[in-house]
Amino acid sequence: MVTTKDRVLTGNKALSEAIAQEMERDSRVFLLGEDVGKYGGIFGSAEKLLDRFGAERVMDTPISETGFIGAAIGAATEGMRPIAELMFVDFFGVCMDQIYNHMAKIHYMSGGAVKVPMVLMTAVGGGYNDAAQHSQTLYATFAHLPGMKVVAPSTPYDIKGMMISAIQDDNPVVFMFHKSLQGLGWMTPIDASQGVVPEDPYTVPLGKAKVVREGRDLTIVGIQMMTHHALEAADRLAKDGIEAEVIDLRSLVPLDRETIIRSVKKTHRLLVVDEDYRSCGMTSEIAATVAEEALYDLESPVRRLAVPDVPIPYSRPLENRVIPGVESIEKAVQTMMKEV
Amino acid sequence: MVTTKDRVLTGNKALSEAIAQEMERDSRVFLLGEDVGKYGGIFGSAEKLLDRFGAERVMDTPISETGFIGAAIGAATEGMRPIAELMFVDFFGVCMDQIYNHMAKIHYMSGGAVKVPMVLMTAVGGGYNDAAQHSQTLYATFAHLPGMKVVAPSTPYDIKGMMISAIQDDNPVVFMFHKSLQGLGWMTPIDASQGVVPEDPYTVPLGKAKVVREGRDLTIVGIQMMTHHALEAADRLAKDGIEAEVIDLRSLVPLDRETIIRSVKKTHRLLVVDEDYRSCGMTSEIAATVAEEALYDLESPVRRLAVPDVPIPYSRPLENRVIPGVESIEKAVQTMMKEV
Amino acid sequence: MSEHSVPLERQKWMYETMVKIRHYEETMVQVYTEGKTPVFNIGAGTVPGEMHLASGQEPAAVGICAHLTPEDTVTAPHRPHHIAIAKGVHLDRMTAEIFGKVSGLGKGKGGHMHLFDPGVKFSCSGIVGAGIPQAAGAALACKMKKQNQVAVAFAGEGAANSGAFHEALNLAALWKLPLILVIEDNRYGISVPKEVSTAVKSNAVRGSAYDIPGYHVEENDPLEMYRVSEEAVDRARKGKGPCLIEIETYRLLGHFQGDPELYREKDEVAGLKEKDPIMRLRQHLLNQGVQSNVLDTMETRVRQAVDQAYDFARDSEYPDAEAALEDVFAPSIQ
Amino acid sequence: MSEHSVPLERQKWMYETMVKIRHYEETMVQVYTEGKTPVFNIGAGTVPGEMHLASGQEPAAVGICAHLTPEDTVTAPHRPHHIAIAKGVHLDRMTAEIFGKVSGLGKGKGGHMHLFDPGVKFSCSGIVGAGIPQAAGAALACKMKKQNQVAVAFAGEGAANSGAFHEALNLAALWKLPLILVIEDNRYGISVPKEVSTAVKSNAVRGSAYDIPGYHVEENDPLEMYRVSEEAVDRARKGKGPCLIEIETYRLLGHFQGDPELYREKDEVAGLKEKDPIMRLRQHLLNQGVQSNVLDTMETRVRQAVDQAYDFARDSEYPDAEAALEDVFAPSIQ
Ligand SMILES: Cc1ncc(C[n+]2csc(CCOP(=O)(O)OP(=O)(O)O)c2C)c(N)n1
Ligand SMILES: Cc1ncc(C[n+]2csc(CCOP(=O)(O)OP(=O)(O)O)c2C)c(N)n1
Ligand SMILES: [Mg+2]
Ligand SMILES: [Mg+2]
Repeated sequence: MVTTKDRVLTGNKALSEAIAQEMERDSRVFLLGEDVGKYGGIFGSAEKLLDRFGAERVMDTPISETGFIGAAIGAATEGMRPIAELMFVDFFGVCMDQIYNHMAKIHYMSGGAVKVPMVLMTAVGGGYNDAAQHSQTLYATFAHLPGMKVVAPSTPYDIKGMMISAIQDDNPVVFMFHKSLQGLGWMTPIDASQGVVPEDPYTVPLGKAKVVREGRDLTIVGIQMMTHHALEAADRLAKDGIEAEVIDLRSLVPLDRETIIRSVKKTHRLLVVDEDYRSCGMTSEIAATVAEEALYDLESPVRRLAVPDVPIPYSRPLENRVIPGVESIEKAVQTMMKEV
Repeated sequence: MVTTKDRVLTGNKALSEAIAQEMERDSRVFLLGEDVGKYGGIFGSAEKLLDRFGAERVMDTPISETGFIGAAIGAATEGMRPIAELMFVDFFGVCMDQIYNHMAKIHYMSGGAVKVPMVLMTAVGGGYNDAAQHSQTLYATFAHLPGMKVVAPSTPYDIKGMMISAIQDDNPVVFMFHKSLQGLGWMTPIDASQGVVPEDPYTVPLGKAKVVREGRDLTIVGIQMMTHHALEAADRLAKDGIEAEVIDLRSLVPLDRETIIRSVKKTHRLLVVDEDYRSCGMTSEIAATVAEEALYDLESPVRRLAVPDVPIPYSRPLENRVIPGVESIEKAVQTMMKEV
Repeated sequence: MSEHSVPLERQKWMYETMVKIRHYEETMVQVYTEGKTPVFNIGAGTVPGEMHLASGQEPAAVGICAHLTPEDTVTAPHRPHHIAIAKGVHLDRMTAEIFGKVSGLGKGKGGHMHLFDPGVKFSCSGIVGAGIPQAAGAALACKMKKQNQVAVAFAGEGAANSGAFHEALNLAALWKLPLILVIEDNRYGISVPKEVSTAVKSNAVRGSAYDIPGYHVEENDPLEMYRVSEEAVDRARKGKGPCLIEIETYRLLGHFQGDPELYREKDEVAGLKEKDPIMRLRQHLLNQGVQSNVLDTMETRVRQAVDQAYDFARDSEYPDAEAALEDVFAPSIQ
Repeated sequence: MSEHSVPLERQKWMYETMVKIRHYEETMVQVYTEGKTPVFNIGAGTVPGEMHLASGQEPAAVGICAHLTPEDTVTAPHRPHHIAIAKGVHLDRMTAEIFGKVSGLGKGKGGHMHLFDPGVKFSCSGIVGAGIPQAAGAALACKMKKQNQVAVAFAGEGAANSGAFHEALNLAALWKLPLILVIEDNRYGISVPKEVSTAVKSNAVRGSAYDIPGYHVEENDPLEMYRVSEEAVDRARKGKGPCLIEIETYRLLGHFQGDPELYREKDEVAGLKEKDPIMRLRQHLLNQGVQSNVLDTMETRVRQAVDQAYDFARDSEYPDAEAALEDVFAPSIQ
């Protein structure tokens, strides 16, 4: 229950507050990326940080993702704690070598001798018709490759707490924030983009999923926006007497398999909903995990909803067709409940 | 049975012969990449092609993967049929944007108006202690992203036939050849790197898996080297009375789900073996597919063998620990057969 | 504005095309707000998604496209309309694409940043710098086919700091490809001014890193752009290899529609408007004795063409949702 | 060989270090063949995997490392030994790493292309060009910490055509970072000669694309490398920003061990050996009156150090297989 004393923040304000508090606490923390200065980050991740910390610690960069992410790695190995923003995750292809071959592997290749304490922060998600090169989530592209933690929080509370954890973590953390959950003035306003956020710094552990709705009939695992859609679908389904348990995955790496398996052992049915591509995605990994570890607990086949292995199309009816939504979740559950 | 009339070729000779025959047939086909000229490709993919076709059609490039793969895309959309070699798949990170956002999506984004008929050929695989940045397969990194066909043949016969199909395909095809299966003079000699290859051009369809050993007790799905390890393990297991059916996946996209499911419906057990990382990999996708489509046919939990989400370590005992081999497959099957 | 050697007919074409582009972009400003008031919501309305307009940048596009044929290739970045129009992209189908309609160039799959018109060899993309190597590849194809076509890549001054710029120019220079890189220096990459992103004043000097000519066009001058482009295209067609042209141009609108533009002074744009290249070229044409009614007729004509394109787009149908699953792969047989 | 202003002590250090490097690499040639005869098999023997040796390229490494302290950062590419040795990397642990032993710098996880010695701020990697932005980041850290350390990135001439080169130099110039990029022009990127990969004769000219100095060192001259580096390092320490140095150097061996070297004439290497910089510097020292027995003593000393490192590596244990699963993540709390 939200009391009058509770502060309600948007996702972006929770995020920039986390960064500000960590920059305050630790002079080694700094931020670099395109348009993080005066603009405050295209998706508001760096709101007001330039004014507060100056251009030496809030650095606008050229459009040189390999250059500045590589520089963040170099600075991190020298004891700084950079946060680099990759404006859209869709741009990973121009700088993935630095990310996956260096940021993620240096600690291992050095036998633990070198640490790379940095955060790679990036915006994910579609739903506003930004087409094939600006609408992806690419969760599994990162989760497939070892050596980096990958998180995808879905509430302002978790955004703040997980960003603080990410900055304090001695490992590289890919922090994916969902555009629609930033609560920006120029996007569709949704309730989920606002939430109670304590002012004092706090951490939320990386690597823990969260049961956000209890239920007995099936388990729906969601990620970021899909969690919110799943919750809405669950409310609708409850009217038909179907009680879905909804898990907010929150962390892709490490993956909290226990929470998922515990839930499936209780509900005996699993639907995984993902805004990323279907093949070799998080839905595959979670379904596979259950097929390995809780096969005999399943009362119906595992089901997955995800982008059906097509690029994200531009036009509204087309995009709506490929990104899972409340309706498609509801329908999938109804079908599942009839399967034995 | 190999008769004296049959020609036996190594993988690399089958590959370069396929390219040569297509270059002969179609003047639009050309090859570009690092060291494909005088060197003939570091892994022999372009053996003798420079002498035969000259430097205008067999082009050494600078170390500019974004540059020359982007150029291949531009040439392909103008009606040429380039084959670009990315020397090691591990280098994808410096050029992935061109690959996944352009090569793979232009056809879709143009509503089918533009075709990108090109082959991106690349070497995959470890096992010779080349460490974290030169030993990966990254199958799922490509298979996760829509718009490109991705193939990984395991015999000289399929290498030739699938390369010819890839060149003739009007879509971008990522052609992954496994270093150990090229039959190069400076790698561990293995039987699997040689095979009968007809001289006349022929095609092997992209998108079809192949049952390479029939069996009744369980299905092992392998990819490239892992198929050969699976076959060897199957021979050993047969001595204990366990008859494994072995499927050579061959094509990652399109994925031949039917062949896998048909086999699992027969054997009721599934082990997937992959040289790529485990999480969100091909093992996940195949396991998930079976959990969706053949759940009730399973008599024991699905099992997966893959690189356990660590970078590939250098030292021999370490690398052997993380890449699946004959022994680990044998052991996994034995454990599975005891599970009910 | 110098005037040496630009044929009057070409001046008129440039003028007409610039007016067309400007009217196209100004109409888009309006259309884009449809369904986005009173509250701006990027995903709502007639045209959703990001919208990067090029009002003010017309000279870069017309000055070089005046030398191109439909057989020459052009790649454009995320801010593509002016270039597309100057290159002769099918205006109705382009607009329909931007509206997300099935009659669009990409059947509604691409959208404003992904316009492909193979009929005039035009394409664009949303990834900064990515079109440069692709244009180099088109130039390579021209060279291999032994035809005298050229390829032109457009990019913003921000893109000149991307790895793709460097790799593609080195390739093009090495292989003597008929490639011209046009850098539209509109002073900003989103909010970041050039001096915060670029270690040199003019990217023209970067030509020397590839031993190719680097031209610099000042003051958003379409006639100067024409002249420099003539030399550049001519060199390329004659097999003398690539070059780069940087033109000082101006972005009259925000980076995208909805940009609060807090990073620049309000009067900056007012100052730019006074130097509007369209007004300047109109005056220049009048000075050369062209009758104002001739110009008026041209204006009317292109305005009609633009309005018709918007009508076409508006009247077209949305694609069927299931079409989203098509066109991932072409039928396999070549 | 010009001689102005290189202190004799530094000359001796360079000589000693070059001898050490050469002996290290020549020993490696032998060790690498252990277990690979009669049939060469890259994955077999005492030291498996690729092996990129730097015999002949010593001047690049010693000429600049002579000006560095352990607090200055160096990143090296896939051909790292000469640089590592000049930078003072722990030789025993480096060799053990190359042998894949648990006493190695990376406990056997990294190998020859992935040597990390944080004690002297040295690292290297197997991806061409990748170390340049990382060195820029180290230089940024120096600047932010307001210390006067510098960072040096080494790269081959082939790497100068990678996007990373361009992006990192622009960043470094823009931010005035204390970064020096040393380009070792050994004429080849594997089999591809410089003129087939690079549109300009000397990468020194590419400095102008970032408005930074570009120095060119001819003829693999360690003393000239020393002098140029002195200026470069001095500028960087004083906050005057980055620069690049290209040195003409020679690769006496193949790209990697086992390279058939069919792409170069047999007598090319013979010619290079006649210009051996170690011999030349030795002669130069003798000319300056250094006694040959002094040089002999130095040689003996470094040979012993090298031999000891190989013994250490040989005598060390392989890691336990299960260790492969460790060190993916550090304990989380900072
Ligand atoms: C690789 C990449 N990085 C970042 C972006 C986000 N982005 C889109 S446009 C833009 C600014 C481009 O500036 P410039 O090249 O000068 O072109 P302009 O917008 O001024 O026309 C940025 C940073 C992108 N699309 N691609
Ligand atoms: C991004 C990338 N592309 C290609 C390679 C393969 N490769 C390794 S070394 C090398 C040649 C490098 O040439 P140069 O930079 O001149 O260094 P040298 O080997 O001559 O010391 C190539 C192409 C790589 N490691 N990384
Ligand atoms: Mg700009
Ligand atoms: Mg070289």
